[in-house]
Amino acid sequence: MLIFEKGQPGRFATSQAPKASGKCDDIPAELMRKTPAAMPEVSELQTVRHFTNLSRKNFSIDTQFYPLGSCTMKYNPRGAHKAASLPGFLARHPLAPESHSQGYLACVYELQEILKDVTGMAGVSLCPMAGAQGEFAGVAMIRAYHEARQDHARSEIIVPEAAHGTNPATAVMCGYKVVEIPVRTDGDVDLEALQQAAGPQTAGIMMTNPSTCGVFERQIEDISRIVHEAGGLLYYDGANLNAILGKVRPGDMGFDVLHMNLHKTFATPHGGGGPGSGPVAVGERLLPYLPTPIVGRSDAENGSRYHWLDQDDLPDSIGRLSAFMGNAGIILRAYVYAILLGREGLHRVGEFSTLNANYMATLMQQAGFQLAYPERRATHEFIVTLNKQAKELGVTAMDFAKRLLDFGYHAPTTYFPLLVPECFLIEPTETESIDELEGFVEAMIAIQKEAESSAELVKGAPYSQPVKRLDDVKAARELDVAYQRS
Amino acid sequence: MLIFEKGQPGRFATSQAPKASGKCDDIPAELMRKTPAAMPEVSELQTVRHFTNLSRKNFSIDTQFYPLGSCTMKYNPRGAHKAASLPGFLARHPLAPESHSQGYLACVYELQEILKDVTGMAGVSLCPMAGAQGEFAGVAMIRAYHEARQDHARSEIIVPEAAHGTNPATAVMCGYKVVEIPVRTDGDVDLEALQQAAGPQTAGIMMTNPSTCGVFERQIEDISRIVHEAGGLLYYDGANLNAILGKVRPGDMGFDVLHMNLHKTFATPHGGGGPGSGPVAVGERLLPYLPTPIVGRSDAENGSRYHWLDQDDLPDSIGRLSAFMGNAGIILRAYVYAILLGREGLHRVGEFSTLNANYMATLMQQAGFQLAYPERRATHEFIVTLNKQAKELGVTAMDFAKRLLDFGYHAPTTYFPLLVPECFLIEPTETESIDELEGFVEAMIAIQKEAESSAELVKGAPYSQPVKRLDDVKAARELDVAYQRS
Amino acid sequence: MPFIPHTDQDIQKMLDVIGVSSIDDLFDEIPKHLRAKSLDGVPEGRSEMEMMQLMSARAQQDAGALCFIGAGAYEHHIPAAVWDIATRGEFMTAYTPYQAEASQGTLQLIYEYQSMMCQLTAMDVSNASLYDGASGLAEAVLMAIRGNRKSKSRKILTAASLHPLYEKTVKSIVTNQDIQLETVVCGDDLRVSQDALAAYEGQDYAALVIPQPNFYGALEDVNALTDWAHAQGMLVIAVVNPTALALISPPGEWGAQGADIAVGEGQPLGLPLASGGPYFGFICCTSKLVRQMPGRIIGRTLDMDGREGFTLTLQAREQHIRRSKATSNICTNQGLAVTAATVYMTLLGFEGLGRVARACHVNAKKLAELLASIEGVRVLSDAAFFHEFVVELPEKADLVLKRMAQASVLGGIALSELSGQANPNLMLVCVTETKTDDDLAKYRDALETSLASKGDVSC
Amino acid sequence: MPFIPHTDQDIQKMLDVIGVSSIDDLFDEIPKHLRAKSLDGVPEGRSEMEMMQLMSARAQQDAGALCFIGAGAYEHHIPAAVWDIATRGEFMTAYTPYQAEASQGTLQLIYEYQSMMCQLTAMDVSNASLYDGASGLAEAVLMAIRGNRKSKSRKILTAASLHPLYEKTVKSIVTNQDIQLETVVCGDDLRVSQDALAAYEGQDYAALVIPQPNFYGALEDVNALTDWAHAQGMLVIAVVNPTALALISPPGEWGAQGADIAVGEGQPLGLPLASGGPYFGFICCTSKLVRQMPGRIIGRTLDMDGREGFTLTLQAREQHIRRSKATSNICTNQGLAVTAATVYMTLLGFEGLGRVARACHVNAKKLAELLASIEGVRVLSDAAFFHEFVVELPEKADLVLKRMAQASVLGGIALSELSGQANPNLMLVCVTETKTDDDLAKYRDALETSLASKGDVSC
Ligand SMILES: Cc1ncc(COP(=O)(O)O)c(C=O)c1O
Ligand SMILES: Cc1ncc(COP(=O)(O)O)c(C=O)c1O
Repeated sequence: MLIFEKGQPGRFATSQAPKASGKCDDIPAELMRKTPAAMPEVSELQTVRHFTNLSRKNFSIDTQFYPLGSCTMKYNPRGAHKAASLPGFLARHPLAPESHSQGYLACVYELQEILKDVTGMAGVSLCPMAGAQGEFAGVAMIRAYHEARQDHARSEIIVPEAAHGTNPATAVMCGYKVVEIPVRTDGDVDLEALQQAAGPQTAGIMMTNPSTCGVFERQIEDISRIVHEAGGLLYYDGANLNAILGKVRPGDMGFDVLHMNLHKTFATPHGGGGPGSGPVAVGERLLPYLPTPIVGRSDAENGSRYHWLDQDDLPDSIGRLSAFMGNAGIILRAYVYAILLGREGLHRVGEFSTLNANYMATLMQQAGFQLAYPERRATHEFIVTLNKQAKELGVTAMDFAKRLLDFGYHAPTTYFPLLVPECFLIEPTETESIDELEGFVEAMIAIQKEAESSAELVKGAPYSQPVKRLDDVKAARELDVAYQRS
Repeated sequence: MLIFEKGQPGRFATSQAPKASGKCDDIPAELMRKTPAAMPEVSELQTVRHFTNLSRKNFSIDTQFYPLGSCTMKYNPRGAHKAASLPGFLARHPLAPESHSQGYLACVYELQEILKDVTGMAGVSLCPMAGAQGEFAGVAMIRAYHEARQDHARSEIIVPEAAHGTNPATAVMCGYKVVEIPVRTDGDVDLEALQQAAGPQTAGIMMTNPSTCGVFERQIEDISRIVHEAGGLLYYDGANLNAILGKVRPGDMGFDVLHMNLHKTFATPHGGGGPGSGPVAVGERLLPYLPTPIVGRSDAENGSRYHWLDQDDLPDSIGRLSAFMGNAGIILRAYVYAILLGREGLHRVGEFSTLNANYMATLMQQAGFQLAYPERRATHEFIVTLNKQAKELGVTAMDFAKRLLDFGYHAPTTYFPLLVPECFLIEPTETESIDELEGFVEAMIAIQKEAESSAELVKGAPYSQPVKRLDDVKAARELDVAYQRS
Repeated sequence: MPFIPHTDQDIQKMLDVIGVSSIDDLFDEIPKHLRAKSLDGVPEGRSEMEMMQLMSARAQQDAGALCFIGAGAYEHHIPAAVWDIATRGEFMTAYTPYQAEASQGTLQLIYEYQSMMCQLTAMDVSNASLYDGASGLAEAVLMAIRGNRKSKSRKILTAASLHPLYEKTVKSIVTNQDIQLETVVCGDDLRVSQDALAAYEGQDYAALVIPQPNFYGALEDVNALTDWAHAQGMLVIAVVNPTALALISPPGEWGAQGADIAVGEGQPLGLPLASGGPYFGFICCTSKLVRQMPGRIIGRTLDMDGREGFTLTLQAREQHIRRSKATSNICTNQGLAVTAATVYMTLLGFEGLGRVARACHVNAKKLAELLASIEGVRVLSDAAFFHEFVVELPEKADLVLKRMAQASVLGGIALSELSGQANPNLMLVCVTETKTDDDLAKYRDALETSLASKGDVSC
Repeated sequence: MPFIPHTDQDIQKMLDVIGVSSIDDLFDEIPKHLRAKSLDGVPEGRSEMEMMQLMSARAQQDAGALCFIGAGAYEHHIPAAVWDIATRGEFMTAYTPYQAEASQGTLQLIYEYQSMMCQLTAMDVSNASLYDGASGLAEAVLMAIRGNRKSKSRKILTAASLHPLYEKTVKSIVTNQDIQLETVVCGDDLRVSQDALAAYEGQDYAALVIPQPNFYGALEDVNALTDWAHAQGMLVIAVVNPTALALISPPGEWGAQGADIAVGEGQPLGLPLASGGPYFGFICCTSKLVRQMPGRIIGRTLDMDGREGFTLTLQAREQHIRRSKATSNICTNQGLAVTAATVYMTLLGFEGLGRVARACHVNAKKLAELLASIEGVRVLSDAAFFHEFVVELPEKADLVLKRMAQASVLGGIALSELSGQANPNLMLVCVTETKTDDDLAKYRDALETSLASKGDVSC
């Protein structure tokens, strides 16, 4: 039942509003609201009960193993949430004077420094509010760089076909044409195709490494050479940084600019879809273009002071990406995560996420599942293709995914990357224990058996959720996206 | 699966402990622990996931209507929890000097004053940590009073048979003999029996009003007279204060001493079994005996200051009931609740809890259910007897209770009070809306139909819970009360 | 190892199964010389206790002042229930509801959120959120460019009374697609000048951007502006404060036809100031424009048994399906902030929101009157305002504000710092329902004292 | 109406159905003259916002000092996850698990709690909690009186090193049943004097109460004491600090047979100091005594389908079944506190608890050494101590402590204030793992300064 269908006219949580106060008759009548909005009319208890019960209809990291590939659904330390929720942080106005901001600014500054070190880059801006906005900032900086050099002919961004959808979408938002290049059957980029695609029209290439195929792009140095020789820059989509954190640095691989998904690699909760944070890091060449504001430090006798660096300080900046400074609270959480792990802990992130993925991949393979890149090492994630099951048993990746829910596991990412048919992109993350990994594989084996003996059972799944499979076609055709009070 | 059965030897949430630190070899070896305790060995994520999932197996006010009679399961304002959890309150040591306690002491003092006014009594001590400890304090004060007057012959406490089990148990803990007197079929106490029971051996009577029969004891003034004439004192079990809050005051009814259940009437969460808080309030006669510590105020030019009153200030006090001062955090929550509602809001508690109960009682009666006291007004709760259903259909109150769970309602209190067979004691509380009340009655009607057409269905309930009916006999016979690592 | 559960036995077992002798072997596809050295720039790990000690001290540094700054982020009372619920693990640690059946909680909540935003703005459709108000406006501009069938223009007209940081943000984002913003100047009443507007009569712009209340807190004559724009074939993009909408006319009812797109900053709906985020941008539009909408949209549908349920819909607008042809590149949005806002709006209802709005307005008027009584201080509020107003001081606003800050009153912002305002003596002040009469008196005192003690401050 | 959802229509409909014309009619069985007047002693209602403003100010008044007070309540790091989980609505707003099938969460948790406490104390059985450590000891005394088959005595022997507030609490509770406490004095090492004990040889007492660590922080020779008591036919009641049990010998392993009952304050296991509560009392015993156990006990059993489940068991000990013959009157216990403690113990495990205990001990020793280096200050720690120790000052402890408090260091408690200690110059100091080396240095400085600036303080 919708919250709108509960309650009675006139009901609301009276404790939460000021008592009816003075007149507002100084506002001209024609600017006043005439028709009341048909908002919910419920009590505080009804509100709490409704949303508590709604929450119970969700899978989440806190309740289930959630191996959603490319999403890094790892444990979100509760301490990070607590620290970021300290009253002093919550009450700080984004435009508060620097005299009343030193605590917050210190955290921001230090996170900038940590991210520089972790990525091997020269500068960082924490402004972007998610990965996609980080991509936008990165490609906009590439554009600004070329334009500053009067290199106006560069109109294309190269993107491997395995790329996440945000990559091509971003290139277009920055005014570029997208040129897709194929990926070979071993998961690495087709170098010849790249060589052909690269040229004086090339502004740059957007890559993920490890790629969304779950393998490390071994030719990264060649790619770097080819694109740089063509005069383009290399953009690193850091969504998969978890795989290599502390092991390889994008800057050392030759990338000129990258974004990180703090909500993935730095373990801030995904919140049912967000918020995230997508800082960008750049090499020397792109330093002048970083989005603002950034935090600077000046060291004086009586200690360090932190201050904002704005458009005045960075006149060539691509500018602002939000009214204030991005998702400050997520930045705090990421900072806390980084200082909890420290240099020795960050190293282990890449190691153990890789160990977990390779262990699972091995178990899956031993159980007879087909890996998409069986001859390759898994990185922090790996791909299983259920193409055989789909063809021979009529049981698709979608069916396996839904049936997994009945076994208490969230499904991996399905049907992405697009180039592998009937695929599962499985990312266990380093915070899951061996017990969970084995439990998941056992569930897959059990479902495989069901698929062989009673395919219909699997195709009808899930059975244990609040609803059965939903009619997506109806949802799109008979669009119902807002409740209408009748 | 038990938390002990998850995990692996050596695993724990490393972020939560100090790094391994210095030696402790100054402690004699024979005092050191030799065998490690077999505690859980899990990660932080496993801990969070285990207990989050455990919580999801509970019914609660936040998720369901929970009309447990005599328990006042009403909405627990989240604001009260937030205020009591302010860092300044959480960090205060119970023995902190008064210079660092004025904020906390002010709240305690003001709650004492509010409770005095609400009960019509002369003094309050917030020490008792639950209703039963409040009863203990109250009866101990009665005893102290008689002893101070050298009235040593008084060895009995009178208790109506409808009384809560804590009443007779408390009397015994205070060294008294319990004399039970019957309740008439109209729910009021049998006055003649009382007259006979009362005498020079009577220390006092313990009463709940409204009684646990869900009716207001109309003869309260006669009872007061009879007991007082016999030289006894009147103890008011305030567990049902919610019914009359702001409408009738125990002090005005003739009671000499009472306890309140702050976790009920003052809406602090019940926490799966506690903590509660059971302050005692007394008339003039018992003032010297209040348990310590209490908070006093001294008014000076530069404002009021609050201070502790301890055994030194109250030499005849029955003493301490806990190492410090009771459940401080619950006291804060109750204080917040009281100031949120204020004088106008406290009045309404009694009114609307009574309105809700009477509405439900009427609906139930109209639907053909048998009220235990059909000729009486319901108070904040009322009793339905399912004796007919038990006899004619073989479907007991227990069966109805279990089946209600399948309908998404927590069962009312069952089989209490003991004098009404197959009874449901139903207390909706004032914070539930008409929608919930009607939904519950509809569920009862539906179950009644099931009982008539397919009794076995009802007797097999519940079906929707994590477990079916549990074997209590086995639990007691083959006692398994702690996990043994095998 | 913090948050990594592996015991030595676990590791050995896993390596054995994989068939390698060390974890490092798993990285053997990576060229050796690319391997990272130790991360010297990162401090040593801390326990949660040590971390909390550090963070508490930092948070304490910034705490304690009375804040009258608004300018796009507003201090409101946030009911305790709001974040208690939003931070339940099931909401906080889930992700985008890709598996609808296992995400009905999030999905239904967003559907309810969309419904509430449609009600509040009187528009037909809402999405599931954008990053913030400013970037939301950029998306609205892109929508308008794509969606205005009558115009091929890549130009947008905006009021000079638009929040300057919104204008900057929109520019950083849309100029990459060769879209230009032009600005209609304001009159002395700090609202769009009708005269200036007349100059644009008959020109081709895709849309007119109307802020309400505007950056200076003043209420624009939205009906006239909307009708004017529609007459020119422009779409109307309303930039609104959601709290104010419980009091003043919603975009869907502006002028004869209503605005076409409504966007704004969702922060006032239950989100803490929190240094600027996470907030969320809301965006609503007419049904006509739904296919131009960026970001996620939740639809109501039925399951195989005919039971009601919720799912992502119209995904063909989105990057994960349409890639380079998507309406936007947005993927992760501001889900948890929306969760909080939905609980907030539910608790308050329309009546409660209206009370908040009226209390803000009444409080702001009170302070304006108090300040006007100080010699040399002038309140520039010819037009009606909501909860913010502009004050002219007898000296430079930034200096006055610095002195007030030393007395723990953050009195507002100096307009010259944020916007191109030439007059350095102007400041923008905000008052919400959180301020008591004592607080207002304290403000007045601090200002008076600050004005009395002329002279610079160091900091 | 705060928290009351009734609209006027709701009320009218309900009154119509009931058949009365006003709510007041529902109170017509109550004699008119008994009706309450208005509650003048209660302030007017506040909104949640106003309430939070008041309470924040009050909380702030008490905040900010560095605290070295122990004496039964100990500051430890509490992992953020502990209360995040414990305050989930499903735990916090449920009640006693009377409907087992709908309360498996609480029930399994308590079973796990019982198991952990049995492990930690090395005892057989634990209940689901008592109010606090002190009242828990009173229940233990009553258990011992009932449970000692060899003795008919209503007397109990306790160590003078027992926490004085525990002794007082026990007395308030058990003397009503004509039970007497007698005290064995301490030696110079602040532990039970073996000589004094010898005097009780051969006398009839139901039990001996042994605190470990004792009130002064010192470690008693528990093995010898236990064996002695058992030889006399007394039961042994251990009063223990649960944190310490990760380091020192658990009651179940004291002497040849182990203690019979172990009780203590659960607060160190994840509960904030919070002005003294809610905390919880834990109580464990040997299987022999299980039927004397007060309060709830959860048992593991099977359901109709043979699935494992949890339920209240041995209820025939409890007041709601046995009424006047119950083992105690306890009903509501400290459920939520136990929930938090269970999460705490799970996170730390035995290894983590041990590290906490060792860090406390090491820190305490450090401070003791620092203080011993101040002239005129003497640390009275002949015996090994855990994380508390007694210091003799060159002047009255309460004055010194007041001066330290003014410098925001709460340095401990003056022994003369709490116990009958005749020497007014003694204070009891506690150091836990929460204190950094800086904190310890700050303590030393504050003490030194305080001693230097003799003279009274007003407050
Ligand atoms: C490979 C890849 N790139 C980019 C993104 C976009 O990041 P965000 O969702 O934070 O915008 C994602 C995340 O979904 C991703 O997996
Ligand atoms: C009538 C009555 N009296 C006394 C009590 C005991 O209160 P508590 O559980 O707080 O000890 C209760 C509560 O269960 C009760 O309902």
